[in-house]
Amino acid sequence: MTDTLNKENKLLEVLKEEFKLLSGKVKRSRRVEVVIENEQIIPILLFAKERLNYIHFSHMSCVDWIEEGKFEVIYILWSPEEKINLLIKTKVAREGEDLPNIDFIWRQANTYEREIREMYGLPFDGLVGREEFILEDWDEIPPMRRDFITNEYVSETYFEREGREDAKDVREQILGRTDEKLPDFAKKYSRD
Amino acid sequence: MREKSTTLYIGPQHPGITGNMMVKLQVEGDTVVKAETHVGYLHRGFEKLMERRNWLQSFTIVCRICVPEPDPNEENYARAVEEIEGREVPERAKYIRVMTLELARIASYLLWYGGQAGSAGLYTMPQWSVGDRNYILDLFEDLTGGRIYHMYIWPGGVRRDLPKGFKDKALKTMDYLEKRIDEYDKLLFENSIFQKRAKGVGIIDKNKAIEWGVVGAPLRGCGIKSDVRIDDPYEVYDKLDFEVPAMEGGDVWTRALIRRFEIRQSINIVRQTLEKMPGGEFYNKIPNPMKWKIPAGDAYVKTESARGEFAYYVVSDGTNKPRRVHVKGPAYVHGVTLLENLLVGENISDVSFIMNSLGTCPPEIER
Amino acid sequence: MAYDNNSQKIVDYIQNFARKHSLFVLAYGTGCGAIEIPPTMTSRYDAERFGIRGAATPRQADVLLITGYLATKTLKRVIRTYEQMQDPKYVIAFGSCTINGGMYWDSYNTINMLDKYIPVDVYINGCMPRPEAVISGFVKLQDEIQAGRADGWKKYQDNLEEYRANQKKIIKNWTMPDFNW
Amino acid sequence: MSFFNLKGILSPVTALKQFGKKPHTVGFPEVSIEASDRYRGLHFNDLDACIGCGNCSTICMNNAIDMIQLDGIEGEKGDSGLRPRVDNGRCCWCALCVEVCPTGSLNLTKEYNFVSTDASDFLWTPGLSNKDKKDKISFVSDKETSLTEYTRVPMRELDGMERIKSFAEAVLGYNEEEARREASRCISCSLCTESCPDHMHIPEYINAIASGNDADALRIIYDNNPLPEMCGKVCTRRCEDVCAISVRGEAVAIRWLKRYATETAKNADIIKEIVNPEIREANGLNVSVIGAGPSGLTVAYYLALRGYNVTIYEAKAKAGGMTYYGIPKYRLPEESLEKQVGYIQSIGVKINFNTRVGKDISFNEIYEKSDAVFMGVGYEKPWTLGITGEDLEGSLQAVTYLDAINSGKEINIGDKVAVIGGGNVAIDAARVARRKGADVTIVYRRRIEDMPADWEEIEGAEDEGVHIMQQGIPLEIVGKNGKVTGLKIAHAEMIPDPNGGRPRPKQIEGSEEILEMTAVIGAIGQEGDYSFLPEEIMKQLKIERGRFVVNEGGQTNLSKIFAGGDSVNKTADAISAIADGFRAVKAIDKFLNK
Amino acid sequence: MEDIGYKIFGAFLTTVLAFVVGMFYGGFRRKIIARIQNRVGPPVYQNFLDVMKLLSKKTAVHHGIMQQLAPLWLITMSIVTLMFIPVLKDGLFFTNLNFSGDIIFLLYMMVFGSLGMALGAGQTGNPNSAIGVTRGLIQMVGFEIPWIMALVALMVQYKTTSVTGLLDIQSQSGTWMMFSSPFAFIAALLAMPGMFRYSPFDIVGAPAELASGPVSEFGGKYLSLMMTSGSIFAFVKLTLIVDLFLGGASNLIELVIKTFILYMYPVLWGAISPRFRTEQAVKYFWGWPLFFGVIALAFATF
Repeated sequence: MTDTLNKENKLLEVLKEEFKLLSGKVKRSRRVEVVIENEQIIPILLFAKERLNYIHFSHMSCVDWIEEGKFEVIYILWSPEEKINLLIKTKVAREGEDLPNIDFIWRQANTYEREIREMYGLPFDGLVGREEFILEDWDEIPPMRRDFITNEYVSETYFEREGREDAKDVREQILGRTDEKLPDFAKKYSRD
Repeated sequence: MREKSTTLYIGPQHPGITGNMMVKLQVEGDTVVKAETHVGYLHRGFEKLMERRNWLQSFTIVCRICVPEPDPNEENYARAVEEIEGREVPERAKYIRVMTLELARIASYLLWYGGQAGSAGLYTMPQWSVGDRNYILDLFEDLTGGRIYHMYIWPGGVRRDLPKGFKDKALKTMDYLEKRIDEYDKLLFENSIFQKRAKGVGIIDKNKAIEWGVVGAPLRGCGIKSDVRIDDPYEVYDKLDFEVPAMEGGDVWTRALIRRFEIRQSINIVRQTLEKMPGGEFYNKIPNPMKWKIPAGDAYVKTESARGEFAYYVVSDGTNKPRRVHVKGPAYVHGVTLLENLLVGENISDVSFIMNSLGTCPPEIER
Repeated sequence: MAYDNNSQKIVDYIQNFARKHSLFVLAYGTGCGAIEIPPTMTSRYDAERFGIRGAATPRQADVLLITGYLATKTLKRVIRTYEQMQDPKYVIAFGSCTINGGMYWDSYNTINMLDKYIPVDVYINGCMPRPEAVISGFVKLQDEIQAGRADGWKKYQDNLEEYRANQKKIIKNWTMPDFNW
Repeated sequence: MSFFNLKGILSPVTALKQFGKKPHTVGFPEVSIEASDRYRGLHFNDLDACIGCGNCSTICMNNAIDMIQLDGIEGEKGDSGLRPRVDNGRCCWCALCVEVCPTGSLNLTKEYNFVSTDASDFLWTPGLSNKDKKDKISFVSDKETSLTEYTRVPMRELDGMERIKSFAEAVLGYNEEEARREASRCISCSLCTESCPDHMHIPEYINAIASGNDADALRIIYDNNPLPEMCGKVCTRRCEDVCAISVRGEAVAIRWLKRYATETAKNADIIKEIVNPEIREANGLNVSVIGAGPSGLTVAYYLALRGYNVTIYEAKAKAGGMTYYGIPKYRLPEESLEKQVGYIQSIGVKINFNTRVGKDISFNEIYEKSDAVFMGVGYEKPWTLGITGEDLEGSLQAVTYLDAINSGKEINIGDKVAVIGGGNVAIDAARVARRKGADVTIVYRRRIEDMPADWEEIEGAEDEGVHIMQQGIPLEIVGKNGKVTGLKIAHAEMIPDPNGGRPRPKQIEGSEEILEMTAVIGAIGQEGDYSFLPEEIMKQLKIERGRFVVNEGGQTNLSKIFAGGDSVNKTADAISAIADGFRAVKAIDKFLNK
Repeated sequence: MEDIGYKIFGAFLTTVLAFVVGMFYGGFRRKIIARIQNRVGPPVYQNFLDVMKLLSKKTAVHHGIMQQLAPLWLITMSIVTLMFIPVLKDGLFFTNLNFSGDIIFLLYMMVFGSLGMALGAGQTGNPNSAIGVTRGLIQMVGFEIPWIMALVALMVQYKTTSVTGLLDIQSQSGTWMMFSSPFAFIAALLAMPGMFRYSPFDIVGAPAELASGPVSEFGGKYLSLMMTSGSIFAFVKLTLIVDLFLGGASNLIELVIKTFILYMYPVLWGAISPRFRTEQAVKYFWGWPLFFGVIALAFATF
């Protein structure tokens, strides 16, 4: 397989030479992943677009790693010539930090950034555009953050049709019949 | 004509809108001077919901992201999960998947025929093509048990094998459709009024198209041969014989021609898959779904849907639930930045027309 | 209203007969169930033979189809649309989502019970309902109209306060004009 | 654009010929298309086949399925008595509930028309509300397509011929990967827990194993079973009989999983470190336990945890009772038991070995100095066959034989041995004799499928070359010079029981034959030996059919005396003994802390 | 006195006839298009039900007096126009009020209704209505020019400004005007679909573009009046063309056959055509129809 990953490895080398990558790997054919500090986002995107001809901005995504207190933002580029998807990942603190706006490089990035700003509350420096993109009159914490618990919000906001209160849990039903107690530490392994 | 600028809302309740969205237009006379896409009317928070559902439960929800053509979603999701987990898919399943995808493409194009002609006021076309689309849906029903939401392609393969007599029925339907598409051609593509309407409208600049994020038929309609099926082959597309068209023009008419060509190609691919389909297993069984964990990792997978490149970015943190599933439909770019830019300078008669030719599908913008 | 008068009965019968056989459906695809509306309306299932046809604007429409889940943003528009429609008007709710939230029961952006916000005359079950089921739903609505039971619009007038309270609970920025009859 | 596009005007006109065609519109409602054979319509549940495992309810991400009590459906072992009710206001017809239904009772039908003006109609019970729709079933899940894994991960064993060479443990146990895989088959329905006499927290510990947390599994297991490794190896596992998966496939290997979890702790110290039990402050109450069998050890362990001062009096040199002396070492190695007993001792239980009550110490002495006495004395005394020739040399009882072998003594049985009986003890004796080099035949009155022994044991015995003679009735042990030389048997035929019970063997006239044997081992049961009890206690204690009469807490009619194990229950297996012990613990605790 | 009685009764009968025929034509149109579209279609009396239902609806829209008057205006104009068209060549009831110069009057009246509608729609404040009205006026300018040219050609050629006059000429000569002045007929025929506003000239109501254009804000009783007026007006237009070019009709059956055949022409064209854009429609009308109009005029003059 190593022979067939030539162009992918070459791309990785070029990027390694040019930038201080935190890490980088060839995920599989046509997928190369690099991780980079967020100060270098604009340089690497410009480099990829202007010099390496990664002119198609495929995707931009955000993952909430709440345990680390970080958002991971992923920029995915595509080269129509090399036919490689380049995934550029960077991490940014959940609170207090922001990312540079890149919609001057690709105008459609504006849409992604607006969505991430709205759904994660991650600000982009210099982003222009309507604040409300998908939601309307939203005054909770941004919904895609993992600390937003959607079912709790739902149970206090919306109605639930009555008539289902008589539902029984199989485990409890059987426990009740056997007159046995489940220790607390075991409960997390019961099915929910 | 009045030169005063009027604000015109196309949608959300509007017969001309594709789905449930809104385009806010600034109009001078009949000409659009500014367009703004407003979405969020269909936002269900799929990606949030998937955080709460395990890997298999999420499989039933992804197809709901795009109604006209749910299968690319299922296929993408399944393939992403398989890629992270390293699960093998039997060859037969791959063929069945390709067949399903192509049937879905045909169904979607038939719906597009209706939408494109309907937005131009030719109401006979939707009656025909959407009516004939039911025959594809019948095939889906036989195959998957559902007309619209198939929930058929799942991680590890497909859910059920082909039913008895499916091949004959499918081939017969394909023959019928091919005949019908000739009739559609006469009604729609040879129609001088349609040609007048479609030519020179909604032109995408070829030089900027890739950079603007245009994908799928609109990009091929700019003369750029780009198709995930050949650029980043998945399933068994590399073993099938089909052509990807590319035509210069960039207007609604070229896009329509591309689709007209592709629907025939799809019929051809369906026939090929039915012929070449190997025997054997159709499903590499997953473990008990409630306890099925996927090792940590991420995958970016793409499918060529009828509207263009459909991509999934899936992240697993090693638990039985996805960390993040990010869906990018072609309409995400087509429906917002591209549409907003394309509409400027067009006649308001063509707003819905252009929207249909781009395949704007709001549920995949807001998910 | 008192229906002791025979002539009133006849008038009602004729009215209901006409209402029953002429249902203008507002072209508003509020949710994913809208994908089965084109097949229902087109040649294979041809809803027009039951007198069902599309209407472009709420003023002309009799039937509002809530095709599945309603995002809160759409709910606002749906209420506005519903109030713009002329009495008598009917609401047909599609799919599980309108009954008890369906598969989006835990989504922060979709309502769960449609009948808390606008009155519903007929529910069609399914996710999504097949065209046959949709037609059955219409037929059921026709029966209800003939029997004079499809009176959701009256319920809305009578219980406006309650509906309003529920609606305002979801729609934080209430900028709509008040309902005038 | 041409100046005058004639084709463009005329081509569409061809569309008008459609006017003459018959419309393809589907009639309504007279002619409606039948939904496809796989259509996912409304649910149908076969209420009789359903066991109420609730797996459908668990998989449903829409919370559409509730388990509810229905009139006329009572719970029993292997059936929770609950049945699914579907909220069609939630259902999305994904049919995952069908795919995971272990019994295949839940299906979808071709019915899809469900229209109502009342939203509350959509809460309905499949199978009850649509009783007549059974023939409309369309979307089903057979064993191939079901997401339930019906085949268990095979247990690696020594080869049969290899096994008989030594007393090495025959079953090798799961490795980690196998255990995770097997544990992940479990659907956590918890039907098994009711069937387990001890009501162990089976789904919880299996889930812990499946999620890779063996330590938690061990803690959960130790919550109500102090001898889990023993159970993991030799339990009669009624749990597996009622496993939801066993309806259509092989039950989850609950026993092997327990064994896996317990074997992760290599010695008593590690067990203590993992389980890390909370030992309450000593409360100054003394409890004496007679017999260090499973029930006795259970009582001792849990009472010790609760701060009691517990002393066990054991007549033999090793703890474990029947599990030590009655079970051959290839099934339950000595080290395993010692590890578990060592752990029990390590938390403060005192065991006086080689102290036979009634001989080395009087019952009254114990009775006087204790606040409560627990008797887990078991069934020591074997039943004899009751046929002539039993006094011959070479005619012995299985329990005696096993006891001797397990105590390290040798008994000469020659090279042709007949074992009479069909229970586990018989198989054990046969397999031990096989390991001692004898050619063994098991003689059983009924057919193999009627044998009460575990099928795995029977298979194992067959693998090892034990012959099983079914429908053979022993008539007489034939001997010469005071030694056994043969066994006279008669063949039998099975006649159905007119009362509906299991078929009974009936001797075929004239089918008698004499099998040449050097030894005959009887294994038809045991009884208790209560000679250690003083007479006045014997008089007062209620004993029926050789068993102590106790209340649900194991308390006899003498309030200070509790009893459990084989001498109380009828099931006569280790797990029941542990269950008795566990119940007695609670009762003693309550009794002494009024 | 008797004469007046006949006239009034005749006017009433004509209105009823126009209404019934127009409605049934609408029903047939829906049915025929449905069959072309491979489906069954609604019953032919569907339009009656629609109107009845709309009448039974409550109306709670108030945008202003003009909006409420517009439908009335529309139906009044339709009936007034109808009154001046001889439905049958001769006979007791259906000859109606005609006078010399009534063609010019008719040309005027036919535009008048739309203007009232335009005012009413303009008042609703709905931008779709406003744009629809604009489009309607532009389109009207489009088709009126060839149409007027065709009529002027007739008037010039036969030196009469009365429909009755033209009818008389046709029955005297025994040839229909469509043969005797073919260019005028072609011009009128090409312009006619514009009057019916079926595809490809449904740019006023164009659902996919303007919701339903001017009628966006009209529902219930207003809409029923509009539908009624539309039906009557369709009958008016058909009868007028039959009178002008197809030699009129001497009995009702002949009338129905002629008008129905004529009616099929815009209907069928509509079934297979997408919609023009506004400027394309105008371009169309000012192309071949205008060309034939000019020829007809030249033909008539010289």
